[in-house]
Amino acid sequence: MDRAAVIGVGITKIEANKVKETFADMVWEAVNKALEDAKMTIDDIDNVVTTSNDFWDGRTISCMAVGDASGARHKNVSCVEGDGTFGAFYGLSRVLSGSYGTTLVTAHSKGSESVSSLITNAAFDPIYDRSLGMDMISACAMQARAYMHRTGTTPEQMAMVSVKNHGNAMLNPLSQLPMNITVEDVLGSEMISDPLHKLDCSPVSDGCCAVIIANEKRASQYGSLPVWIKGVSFCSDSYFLGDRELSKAKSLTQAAKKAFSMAQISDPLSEIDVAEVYDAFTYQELMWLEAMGLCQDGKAGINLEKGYYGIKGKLPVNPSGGLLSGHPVIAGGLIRIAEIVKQLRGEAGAYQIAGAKKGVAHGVNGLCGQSHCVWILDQEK
Amino acid sequence: MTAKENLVIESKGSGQPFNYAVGMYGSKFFKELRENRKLLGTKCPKCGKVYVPPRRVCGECFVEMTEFVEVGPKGIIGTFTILRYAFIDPETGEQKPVPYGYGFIRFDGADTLFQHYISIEDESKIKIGARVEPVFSEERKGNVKDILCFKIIE
Amino acid sequence: MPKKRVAIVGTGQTYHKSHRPDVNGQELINEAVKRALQDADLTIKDIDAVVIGNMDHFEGINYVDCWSVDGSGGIMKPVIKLTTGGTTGSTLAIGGYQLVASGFFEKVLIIGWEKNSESDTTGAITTAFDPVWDRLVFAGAISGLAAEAQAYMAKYGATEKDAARVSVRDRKHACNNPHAQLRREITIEDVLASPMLADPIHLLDVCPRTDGACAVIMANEDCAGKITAVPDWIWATANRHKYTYLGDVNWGELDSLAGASREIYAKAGIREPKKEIDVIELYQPYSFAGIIWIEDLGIAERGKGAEYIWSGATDMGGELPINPSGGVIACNPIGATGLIRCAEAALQVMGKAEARQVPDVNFAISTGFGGCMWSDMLLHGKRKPDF
Amino acid sequence: MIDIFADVEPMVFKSGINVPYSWWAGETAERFFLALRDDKKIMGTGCSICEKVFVPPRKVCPLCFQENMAWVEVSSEGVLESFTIVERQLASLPRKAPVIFGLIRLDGADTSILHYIEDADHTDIKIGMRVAAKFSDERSGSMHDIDCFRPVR
Repeated sequence: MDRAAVIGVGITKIEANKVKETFADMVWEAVNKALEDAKMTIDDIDNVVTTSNDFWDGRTISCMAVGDASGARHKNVSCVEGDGTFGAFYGLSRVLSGSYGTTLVTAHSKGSESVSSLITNAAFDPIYDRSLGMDMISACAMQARAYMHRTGTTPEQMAMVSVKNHGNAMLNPLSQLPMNITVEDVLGSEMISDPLHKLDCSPVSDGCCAVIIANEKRASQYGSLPVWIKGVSFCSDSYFLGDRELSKAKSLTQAAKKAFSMAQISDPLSEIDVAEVYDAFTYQELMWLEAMGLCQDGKAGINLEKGYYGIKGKLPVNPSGGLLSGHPVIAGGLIRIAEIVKQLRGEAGAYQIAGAKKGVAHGVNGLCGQSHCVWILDQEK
Repeated sequence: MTAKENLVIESKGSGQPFNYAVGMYGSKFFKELRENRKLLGTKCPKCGKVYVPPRRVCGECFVEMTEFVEVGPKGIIGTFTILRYAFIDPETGEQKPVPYGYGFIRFDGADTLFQHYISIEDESKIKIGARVEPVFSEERKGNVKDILCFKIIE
Repeated sequence: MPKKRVAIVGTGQTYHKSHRPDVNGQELINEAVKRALQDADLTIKDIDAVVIGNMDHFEGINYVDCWSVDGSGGIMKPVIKLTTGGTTGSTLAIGGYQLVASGFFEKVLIIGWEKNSESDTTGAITTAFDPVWDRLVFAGAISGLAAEAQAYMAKYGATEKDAARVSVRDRKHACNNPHAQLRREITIEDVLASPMLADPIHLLDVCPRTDGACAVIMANEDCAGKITAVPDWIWATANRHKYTYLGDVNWGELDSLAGASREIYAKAGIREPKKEIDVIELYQPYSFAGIIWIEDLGIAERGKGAEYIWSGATDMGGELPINPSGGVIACNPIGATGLIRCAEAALQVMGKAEARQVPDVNFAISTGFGGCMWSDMLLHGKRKPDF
Repeated sequence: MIDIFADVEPMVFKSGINVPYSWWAGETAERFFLALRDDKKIMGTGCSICEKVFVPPRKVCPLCFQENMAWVEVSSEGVLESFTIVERQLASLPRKAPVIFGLIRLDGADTSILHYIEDADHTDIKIGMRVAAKFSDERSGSMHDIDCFRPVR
């Protein structure tokens, strides 16, 4: 892979209901933040990739709403439907292909506008499964059950993920749900779909993220500190839940392997300083860490108990507070990239990981982590 | 084995409800419409274009607009059609009543076009450039239906 | 210069019908994929990544990239979804180009599909527009196109008869294409006598409703020549998705196509498109576009589109045949439609277009149209690009 | 936001997308549903290359891309691979909570199907337990021709 870098990031505050703002308003804010961060103007942007989802937005051709706000009127522009990490992958491709020197990537979602249970129910096969009435929470609860059964991970360990991430969010002014909570609070919260309590689940959120990617030549032209993209890969598992080994994330393992090998990282655990992973539910943080090879299979819960994943731990995971503290779907993964960029630049404020040089960001598409995208970012070229 | 039936699975009206944020620009527009029957656009500080519906960003200049200007209520037909085919209104899931006049209205003082119904009482009068005015609803709720339609004048 | 030059090495289409009750969506996709693999003499194991797209609300399936893997062959492969409305198919082609050109993947499978029979097409498209401002009155693609036709007619005096000539051309061309849905010739009188849908558009001025899928395989320059003797090289891609609001549109001209085509001509050094381009597969969802948009492409002078059409120049055997496949008026599985244009242009360059082959094609153009009067465009060439 | 909106309350437009859908089952799913409806049989298709039996059936093996999959009847009994007890009345649920969803690997199949688990004591239900299909009395050719799965006692 030729060299390319993230040279600007912008994240809106993540909130339960941005009732005053349209999609375009959120995108306008995030894009301007990213441009400012990169010390660029819109004229320095060669092309645009927006990321959105027609179901979540309640609008076919959902990208239409944000064309003006992303400055795309006279530029080449495209739209990825899926998590923002996939949008960023396409944005990166458009730079590495030689077609453009810089790509502006946006991802937005307003969970407040829809009924998320119905939106995610629509991801089930309409012929066989949909009318049974499952949604993302009930499907993931089934995955959590299978994962716990296979690995012996306990409800308490899962709850600790919630405690850690909501606690980290106390340090992140953009986060929606900063909370000082205990394992008992999590286990005592409403049981939504056994074994997932309310505090095992990420909230419904509104938010937007914008990221600017540049080729090697343009990366250092504007005065911001480039964070280099060293490896990136994505992979999809089978669709039907019953076709997969649900307690394992096979496609994540493959994507991570490829991304680490592109980055010439042979021992991720010792080389990665910080991880932002897609913790839509507590068990997922543990399961994804194992699948990515950042932890021995089945041991993430125990490691968490030992404090490995805290801000001061061996491998800080989701120091920003993660998705459990604010989960604008679609933007979720792009925010993970932006947070790692902030860490590697030393600009993460109160949740800065001291000396972070290499980081991994991760995004998910589909039910129960069918498809994953893994990004390896590095302070050094 | 039974013969082929071309079996169909129906969605049985399981729709998706949405609470679409109107945004502050739109909310201001609808407030004026509801309370004062006035129509507002936003003016770009750079190119001077007046946009209706009002919005935050001038797509042409990529700048934020903060100046509201009153437009119309009279205007001209920028372009139009008369809808004659049956289709399902996605909001209700029911057939939409046709025919209806579909107009792109350029309010006096505006640079863009505003989509709404045009009355088709006399189809022969519906032409590009024809002057129109809005017919306001007596009971206004603060949405686009506070205008019932546009009718040809002069 | 791209990191890797890119060529189309295989294409596959399903047979297209108003409805396909015999297969579900995944199975429909699979038909196109298998045909493309067969055409390129590859197996699914040779494919490095899958790019797929459609318009969600036509079939009501969320996360189609994930759902479709049973048919697309995307299991344990990178799969990405692009969607931009009517331009989806051409957006997918541009996406496939970028993924290969970037060096990330050697061979990419690109899939566009739609089962328009599973919902009300107009009802579903209506949701493409702003819920607060536009949905009250918007009535699907035809309503916007009618507004364009009215504006053009008022400005340049074209007639419904002029437009009908375009329908007659495309429906005649479609008779040569086994993949076209509507393969029966029509006359100008037929068009004018067909029911008025939205003034001035008659039933026979517009595209039908179609179930179908198209798959295209793109490969980089290291392997394209080994896969097929005559690859279709992608010379340039461009798009303009200018507008966010339909009311902002400069009605009567498709300035998005003008913008995209000028970018392409500049990239490839094309000065006289009419002479240098040998065939165009135009995403032309209704007949009037056949007049208006060739002006935006710089093929005919402003206001002279109809004259150029009547001259026969765009018919098979003419100076610049347009839509040898029969185009969108004869077949329109929306998410696939733009990619079918791309595949058909590739067939022309590769010399595999059989009864609809235009002789000696060196350069072909395929376009996409959709969204808020948006355009995509690709330039295809027989020669490997020298830049 | 700027004070030009000082006197403006943010509005929300309540609407929705209510486009009706009719999904063609296609010949493969149709055969599966008709066997359920007419014969209370659960059918799968088997791949001659990877030798996997897929339930629900596939027209083409998604792994090998092999057509001409062979129809095989699988048992209406199987093993519970995973489950969840949904306590909250989620908007997607057509039945009254609590509802138990299970992933069931039927004997003779290599993949699992989703369905309801009923008549199971919430504290006894376990991964690995055997369950059997209870067919609906009125069957119309859909997944609901199976009413639920129940523990085999």
